[in-house]
Amino acid sequence: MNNDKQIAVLGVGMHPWGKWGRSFVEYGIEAARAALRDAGLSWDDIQYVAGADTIRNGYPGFIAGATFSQALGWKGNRVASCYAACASGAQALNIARAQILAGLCDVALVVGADTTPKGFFTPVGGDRPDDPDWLRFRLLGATNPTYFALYARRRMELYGATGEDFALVKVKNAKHGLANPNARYRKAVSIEDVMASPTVADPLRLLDICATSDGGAALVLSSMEYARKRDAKPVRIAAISTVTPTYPQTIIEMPNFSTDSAAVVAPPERAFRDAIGFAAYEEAGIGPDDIDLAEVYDLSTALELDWYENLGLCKEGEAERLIRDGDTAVGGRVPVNPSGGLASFGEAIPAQAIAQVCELTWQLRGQADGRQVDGATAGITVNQGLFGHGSSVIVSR
Amino acid sequence: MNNDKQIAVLGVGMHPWGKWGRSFVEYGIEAARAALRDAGLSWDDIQYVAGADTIRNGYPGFIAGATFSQALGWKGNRVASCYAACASGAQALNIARAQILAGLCDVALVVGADTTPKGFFTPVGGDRPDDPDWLRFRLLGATNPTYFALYARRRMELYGATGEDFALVKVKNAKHGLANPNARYRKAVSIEDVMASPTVADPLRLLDICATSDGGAALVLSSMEYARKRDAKPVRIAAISTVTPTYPQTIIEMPNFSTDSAAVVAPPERAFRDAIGFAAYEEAGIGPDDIDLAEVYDLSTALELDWYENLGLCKEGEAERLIRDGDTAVGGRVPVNPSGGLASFGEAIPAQAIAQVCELTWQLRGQADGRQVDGATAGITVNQGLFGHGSSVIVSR
Amino acid sequence: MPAKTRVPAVEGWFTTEGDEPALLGTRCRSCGTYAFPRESYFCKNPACDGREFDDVALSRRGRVWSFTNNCYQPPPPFVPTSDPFEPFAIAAVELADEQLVVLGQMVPGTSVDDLKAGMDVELVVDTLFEDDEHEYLVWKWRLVETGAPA
Amino acid sequence: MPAKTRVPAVEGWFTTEGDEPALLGTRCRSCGTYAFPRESYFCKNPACDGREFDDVALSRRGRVWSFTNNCYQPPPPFVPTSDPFEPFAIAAVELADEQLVVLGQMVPGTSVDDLKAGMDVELVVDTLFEDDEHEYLVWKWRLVETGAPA
Ligand SMILES: [Zn+2]
Ligand SMILES: [Zn+2]
Repeated sequence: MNNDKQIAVLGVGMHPWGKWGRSFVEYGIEAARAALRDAGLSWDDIQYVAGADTIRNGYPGFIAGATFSQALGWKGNRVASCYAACASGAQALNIARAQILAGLCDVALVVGADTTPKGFFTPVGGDRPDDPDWLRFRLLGATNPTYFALYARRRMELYGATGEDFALVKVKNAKHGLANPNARYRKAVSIEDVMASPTVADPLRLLDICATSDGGAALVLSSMEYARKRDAKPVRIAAISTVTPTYPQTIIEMPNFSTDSAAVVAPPERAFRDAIGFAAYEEAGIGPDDIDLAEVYDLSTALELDWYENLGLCKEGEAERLIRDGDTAVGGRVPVNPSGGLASFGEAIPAQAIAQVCELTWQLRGQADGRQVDGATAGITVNQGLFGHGSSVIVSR
Repeated sequence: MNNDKQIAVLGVGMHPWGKWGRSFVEYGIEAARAALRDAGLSWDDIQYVAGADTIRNGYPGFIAGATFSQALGWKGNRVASCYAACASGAQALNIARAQILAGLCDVALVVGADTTPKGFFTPVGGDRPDDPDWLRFRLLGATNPTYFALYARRRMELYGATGEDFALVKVKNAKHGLANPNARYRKAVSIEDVMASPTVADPLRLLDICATSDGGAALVLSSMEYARKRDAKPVRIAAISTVTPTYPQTIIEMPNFSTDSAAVVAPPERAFRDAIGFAAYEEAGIGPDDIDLAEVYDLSTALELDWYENLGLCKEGEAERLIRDGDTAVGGRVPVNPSGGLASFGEAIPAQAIAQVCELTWQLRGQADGRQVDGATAGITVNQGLFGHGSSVIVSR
Repeated sequence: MPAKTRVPAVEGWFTTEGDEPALLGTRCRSCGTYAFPRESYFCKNPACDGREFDDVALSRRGRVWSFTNNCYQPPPPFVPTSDPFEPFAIAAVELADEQLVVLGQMVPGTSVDDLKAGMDVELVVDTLFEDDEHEYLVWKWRLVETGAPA
Repeated sequence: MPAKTRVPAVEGWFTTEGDEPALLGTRCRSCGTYAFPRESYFCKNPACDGREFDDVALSRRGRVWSFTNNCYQPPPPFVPTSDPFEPFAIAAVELADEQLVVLGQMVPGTSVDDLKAGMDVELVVDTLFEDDEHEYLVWKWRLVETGAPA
């Protein structure tokens, strides 16, 4: 591993996911205080706050770093507020990491929280016919599940995936989430339950698709030097990938109408989703074989299968075999989404990539009661935000 | 100076300010290409892009770093997109600096650009009675100039400032801007012109208050090691302050209805605006006496006078003497806003703090034709964004 | 014509009944710090973890810290009350006990020419705007008559 | 009842006249790369500084890359055309010459059960929704009849 690029995770915390109907600020602050307690530190010890923004909660959401700082009490600390759709949390983490590695601060707090509307995500308000995110609803009626369904159907056409394979992902994640006190849904689900739920965007059914949730997650980070005074073997952030695509992007991506053209410029060596994890492995100096568990962005059950391949946990076309064989369940070869994943949480956009790191931290410390991956020493998260935001974090101990 | 915390400015560029009615993306890309040309580098050399967001231009504005990267051509580079109101540009610069100092990249691009609506800035859309930025319009009719006027009147009441003193600031900045090819207004203004313009928010007149503009600005930054291979004495970023206030904040701030209470906790040693520059001086290891010139955020003429004192260019209550004596004009003791300032540019929110650094770079290189501050070796910028965002950058050579 | 219903333009920011209207703030039960508008989440004092607050009526009198006239019609959600627009004054007022500054419109008829920093003002409730059925109320500041002969 | 005016639901994205409607894209004058929707700012090829583009009609035929049925009514700005909502199919279609994939609704009557990856489709112009005066048009994909006996 590249030891000079590592930082420590001193504390992690969440506000449970759900539909609480309160302000995102409350979720963020409760998560932050939980992370501070976990770290054994107080607000006074924090020098830098990186907030992951929410764009559906007015001005306070655009300046999350300042909003959380003011709610904790103005004390002159420096802040940043960033946005990268579903990758916002990883961006905030990356911004805080660089401040620490640069020696500009010793201890930083990263917070993301959201209050979400019900139902499908819709484009932000107003009549905006220049915005692809508006036009895709108008001209195509293409919702987020539409795109997830195109990928799912592609797996069926190419690799013979079935609706039951997808359902197996839900069954596994629901089982993992049973033991997670921060999960929104804590209920066992059977293949029959999934198959009996109404089809949203064929072949995906209601139980194949993640809900939208309220929630908050926070991390207290420090330099390795600071951490080692408190803990001889702290959990470390070994890599953060925030790469963008390489032209031409030949897989259709939400919310676009088309891919780039490969007629003049040849496609890159690695497609975008493969490149996200690759950059993280490269930065950490390890490979897929060194990974004990993964938290991947299961916006749909089928998408989780794609991520297995994108992360190199198996070869292309083999993901169905992994889920069928139980390789990615807790107790299997490389457990995926031991937290229960988005399937058990629902998505709280700016909090989600941070929550993935919380789970890996608990796992590497051996604190994931009821869902513990035994002896885990390295885990990876992966995720992708609209408009070209890669997000992958490697956590090790 | 703290030499281990410095980075180099390899190139600067702008799209001229104005009301062009085109997409902010175009302004940003033209500024970025100008900065690349200035640096003698190509897009291929850039490893990291930090974008300063605009929140009034749909989804692409929320993810400025990705939007600019895609427009320049996806090539896998890492990005960040941040927002901090008027301080967004300094935040983007700070984020990029840390990536370089941390050794996570060698060369970064910082871009901010905006397409602005006409007239007063209004709160973002929808009926949002929980948002102070909405309520101040509803309950008080308090526009941005209302707050500027409260500060201006306070100077009149405390220090005997006059409308003519404020007008002198406009006269000076208009004169400076005459020679700036990127300025929107390039027209000499007399005291009589200012005094004859209609009162907007007493005591401030139309010519005391900055307009809103379209514009774009960009910086190409690198590690000192990378820069020294190309230039023995590059322009350097010596400090960036992005501090927040310390409780209780006892000066009324836009868009609030009230200050914090000082009844229980005593006010901090330095009020927020004094603390912004102080943190920059401290980081750079220099003081106000070492400063040859300043770019300050003259949202109103009177506010420029406040900044003289906040930056320690004079004692409290002495700013009127400085402007009357010509100390802050080019040729004077410590020229302020040699670019022409917001008075000549109008404000393009995410670009403005970056534009301040562009001007200091040209000045320190001796390239500020027609407005050059002779022999300048160190300059400071200062600025403040809504909701507690300090912004001050020290540039030296 | 029946009288219009008088309703506050914002809920819970000020009292509307009685001779002595007042702004409604909060006081932290842990550290005693004041806040206006009312705090319902977290105490803003960084040294305090308080989440419980008592409602308190703020001082009805204060001193002018600064002031201005709004000479142009603000954009929505401001609701204009006259056409053409008539300028109105806004003051920032220091409350001595709470040691905070609160903004408010001055009552109609008071302009910047009548004001100086340090003058005593008191809080009144007045009409902000009206629609067909309602009169929307807001707090405003009024100069305290000093009793000196005119 | 007079015929409604037929107008495109979005300007400049496709041709509406003639027997052979087509999507309108651009081709970069510097590097020749295609783009859909039309590029008007900057060529997306990172190796190219091009800012000038020729309009081009894209291939009218392509092959299905993937597909889905939308079974729930999408939120606005989608305009529903029936109550209750009727599911419709969307396909991602590969154009061989341009080497890009374009989304489009399938014409009414085609469902996922009719589709397989690799099938040939062609572009038609059809009604997206209507109001009292206008019929708003959009491009859709239609399966190419193979001529095989039914
Ligand atoms: Zn308290
Ligand atoms: Zn080209």
